[in-house]
Amino acid sequence: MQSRKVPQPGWNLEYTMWMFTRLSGLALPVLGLIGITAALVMGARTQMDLGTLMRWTFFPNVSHVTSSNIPDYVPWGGAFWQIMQIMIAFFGFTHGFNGLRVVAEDYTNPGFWQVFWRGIIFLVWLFSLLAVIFVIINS
Amino acid sequence: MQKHQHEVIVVGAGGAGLTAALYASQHVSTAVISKLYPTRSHTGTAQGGIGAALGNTEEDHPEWHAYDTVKGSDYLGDQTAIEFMAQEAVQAVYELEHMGLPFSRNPDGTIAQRPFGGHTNNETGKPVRRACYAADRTGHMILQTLYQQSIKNKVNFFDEFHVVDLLVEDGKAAGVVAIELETGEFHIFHAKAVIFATGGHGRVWEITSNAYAYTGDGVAITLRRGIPAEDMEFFQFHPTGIYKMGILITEGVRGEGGVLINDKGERFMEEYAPTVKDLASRDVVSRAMYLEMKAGRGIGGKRFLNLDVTPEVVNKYAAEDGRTNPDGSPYRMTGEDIFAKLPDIIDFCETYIGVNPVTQPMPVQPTAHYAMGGIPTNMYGEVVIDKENTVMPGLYAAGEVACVSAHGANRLGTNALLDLVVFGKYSGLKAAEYSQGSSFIPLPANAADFAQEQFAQLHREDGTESVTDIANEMKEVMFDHVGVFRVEEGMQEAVDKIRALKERFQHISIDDHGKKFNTDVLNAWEVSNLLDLAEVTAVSALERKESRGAHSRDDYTERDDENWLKHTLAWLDKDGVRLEYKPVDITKYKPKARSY
Amino acid sequence: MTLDRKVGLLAGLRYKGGGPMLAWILHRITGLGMIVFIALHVIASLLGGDIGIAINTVYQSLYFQLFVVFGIIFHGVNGLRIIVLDLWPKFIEYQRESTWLEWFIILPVYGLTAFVMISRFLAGE
Amino acid sequence: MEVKLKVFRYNPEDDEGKHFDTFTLEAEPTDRVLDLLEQVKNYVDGTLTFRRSCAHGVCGSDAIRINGVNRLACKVLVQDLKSKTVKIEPILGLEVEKDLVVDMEPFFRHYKSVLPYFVNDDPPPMKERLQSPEERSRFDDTTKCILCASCTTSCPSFWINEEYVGPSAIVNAHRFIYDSRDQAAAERLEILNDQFGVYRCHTIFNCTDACPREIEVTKAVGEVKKAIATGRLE
Repeated sequence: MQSRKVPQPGWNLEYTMWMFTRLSGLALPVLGLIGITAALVMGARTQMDLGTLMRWTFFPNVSHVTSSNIPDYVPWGGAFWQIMQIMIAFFGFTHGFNGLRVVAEDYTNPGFWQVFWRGIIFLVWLFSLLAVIFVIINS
Repeated sequence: MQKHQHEVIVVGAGGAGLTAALYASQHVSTAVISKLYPTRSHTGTAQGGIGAALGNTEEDHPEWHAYDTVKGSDYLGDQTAIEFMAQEAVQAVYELEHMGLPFSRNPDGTIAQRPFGGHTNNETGKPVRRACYAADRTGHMILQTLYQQSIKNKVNFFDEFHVVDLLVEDGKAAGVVAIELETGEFHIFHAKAVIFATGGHGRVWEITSNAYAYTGDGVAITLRRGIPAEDMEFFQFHPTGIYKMGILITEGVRGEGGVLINDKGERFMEEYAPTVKDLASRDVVSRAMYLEMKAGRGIGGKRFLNLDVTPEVVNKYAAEDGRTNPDGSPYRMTGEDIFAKLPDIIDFCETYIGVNPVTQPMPVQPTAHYAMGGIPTNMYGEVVIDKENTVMPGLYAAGEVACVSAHGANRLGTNALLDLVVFGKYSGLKAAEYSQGSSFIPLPANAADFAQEQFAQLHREDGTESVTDIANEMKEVMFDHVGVFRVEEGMQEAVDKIRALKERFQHISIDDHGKKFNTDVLNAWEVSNLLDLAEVTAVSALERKESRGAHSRDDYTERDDENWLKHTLAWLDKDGVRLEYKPVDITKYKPKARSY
Repeated sequence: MTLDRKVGLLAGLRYKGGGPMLAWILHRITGLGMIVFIALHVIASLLGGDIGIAINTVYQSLYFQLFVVFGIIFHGVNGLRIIVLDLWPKFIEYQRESTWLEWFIILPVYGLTAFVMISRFLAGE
Repeated sequence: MEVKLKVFRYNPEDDEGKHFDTFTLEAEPTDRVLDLLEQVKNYVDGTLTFRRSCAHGVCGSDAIRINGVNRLACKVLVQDLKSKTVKIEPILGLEVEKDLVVDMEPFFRHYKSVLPYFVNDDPPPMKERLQSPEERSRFDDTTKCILCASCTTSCPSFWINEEYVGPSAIVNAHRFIYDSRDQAAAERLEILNDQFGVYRCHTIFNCTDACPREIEVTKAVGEVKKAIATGRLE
């Protein structure tokens, strides 16, 4: 049977975030996999304990290398890793805070409280993201 | 007391009620009052198909359909109405399709059709594919589709309002009285035209395929208002209900090649209907089953037979019959085919009796199924109140509650759904037309008194009799003595018993005296309806001294056209049932002996 | 008077929804858990000093870590299951099997990780 | 065999409030739970109130919670129950009117909100509109819905927010969206592409388990989500 085309409904927050949640959900493990593979290649296999490796995987920040036995931080602190960190932070935080929004909106109807919670969550999301980017750029 | 005013009031939201409402609402303000949510109506349980001579897979003509219906009715059906129904059938099915009804389809995209009992090619006498179906859920699809269209057309619904009385002023229908279940309050619905589409009364019998809600409210209400009931002795027993439970196994099972088998492993229908065998009309099959069981050939000597639709059996007998597909290839079924065509039947059997019809036979027995009789109407749904067919202004009836009579003494399978949409449509149109040319008749202030008195009586606190016991005793005596086979003494016993039960009913005791959702008192009121209908049925049956269609007597085994080719009209007076008779409308199909 | 439609948390949890409903509940709890964990981490590294160290001790404790690891593994695997089912709705027929399958992945992975973590903790690393 | 029936009771007209009554009954293994309720109503306590009509799972009147899950009382047999104590409660998330009877109005309101009817404004042909068996079977599953509310009232998203259209409404939208003869798929997708449309579905699957007609409810919702996302009806 042939598939039929239908005009797609217009943009809205729910649709966008639904798609984003799924795509970021896929992206996060992929990014993590890149992080862990690269770390192992760069010497983590012999120089890092499991906890540090995990920290690097989920957030490849050079500060996470300081507690390991790796002598040369330089390859761990480049622009590539900073972009990786920002991407992970962006996907992760947005995914997470959107999840929080979804939970909140399961319970609320359009009106003051929904706007209130959306506002709070948006502000916290924005603040956290900026804070993390600040940390990344300064480390 | 709340009052509502609509030009047309439809009582009942099954197939007939919704069709009537759809057509009436195109012209005038229409409201549907139903004691159930519309999609709970009993139309939804119809399975096999709706008959219409579309001729999608083989040659067929409305004239053949009309003749089969006349023959099926054992020549008691009114032939002008039958010809009208068969002619209208084709358009009715196309209209349903245009409303979105999801019929099963042939490979070329047309509506699929299957054979059904009593539908034949008039030239060869062989079964013809005339039943348009949607798997084995045709009634469900019709009900859903009509409800959907009612929503689209913004029909007014009063769901869970139980109509308990018809208001008559100056010999004209002027509205109804209903109880709102949620509050227990009486409401008066003032109307120019009232359409009754309340369905049948199978709950009079012990083993029945009918819903709990099928308590004959419509006929009981009109009887109490002095309107007669027609042909009440003709009540169809469907051959194949699940043993002991009565849940319907569609005739479509036999249409797809299933056969009835007795304890000796014989396909006994070969003997009773040599040409169409298992696809004879329902009265013939039920009677044959009764005779088999009476002769001790029920399975294990018990009162049931096997309905076998396993592929081996279907293919064996299809080969014996030389049955072919439309393209001429031999007819063969696989387990998957059966599953695709009868999914709900398989589900019922697995759920309730732990039998998988694809691999095992189903235990079946005849089950009370369909009221051929009811409120007398003409073919436009107008209620006629005497033997001269005088129309009662403003009152209409359609569906199982009505007796047009298109089904005569025995309804053919698939004609019930057809009846709903054809006569539902015309009663809706006629009611709208009538109400456009008339004005509201003023109602007296005490319009609800008659209904309120009945309920005050039920609520009396000094009774001792159990409603359940009375209902059960009625069901038992009716099933035993006014069932598939009937004799003088048994029916007399039933009449006496019902009268005694009605007397006892005057002293019932109910538990619930509250107002909100008082289903206890409403059930009791429904039992009072059933008792009235049981009495009318038993008396009508007792008087008819012949065997015709669903009315088979052991003491008068032959059809007697000389004395009994006539419709019974029964009035329920204070001192019992009064009977009169009116002639059958015969056009071109002269009565002759019936064989299948 | 009708009874309020409100379904309390307990009434909801008493509904016997089976594996997929449990997966949904855990997905929520683990998701919220990770937000808390990361929030603590970020706050700690922003604040630094004594409070930072205090927070660090909490989330670096073995017990907390055991929860976090479970949360990450469960949320990740269950999330992938949801994504697969969303992208290919035809697999939804096998939703029951999919919840079984995910536990077959989660339990060994988590068991192994937890074993490593506990044994290292006991070895005093 | 002996069965203990623990039934939720609430009568707005007495002072007892909500509570449970226990009835000990003699039952056949092949009895339906509905038969047990009828037995109580007919012989023990006529005030027990519940809806029922066809009694074989086609009309959808008697959706209740049996031992903690939504079922039709007429489709569960005594022999299928794991314990001989049966707990009967009204379905969740709708106001209880009396005993097991709930207010169905919000349920039907949501149903009506998704254009649950066939739309095709082209003049119809003289005969039927053609549709191949494959096109017909594409939406067969969702035509089976009997509007019993078992799915919608098993959904935690519906419990916590009455505004969610619920699985049943989406199933009925699906039935028309995937019907090759229908022309209003885009409008329905627009309606469901909403905070209270498909996005309150968190694939919890209670609905699929609860459906007495064995409709793949969550799958239907998933297909609608995908249709919104891709603009394709496959």
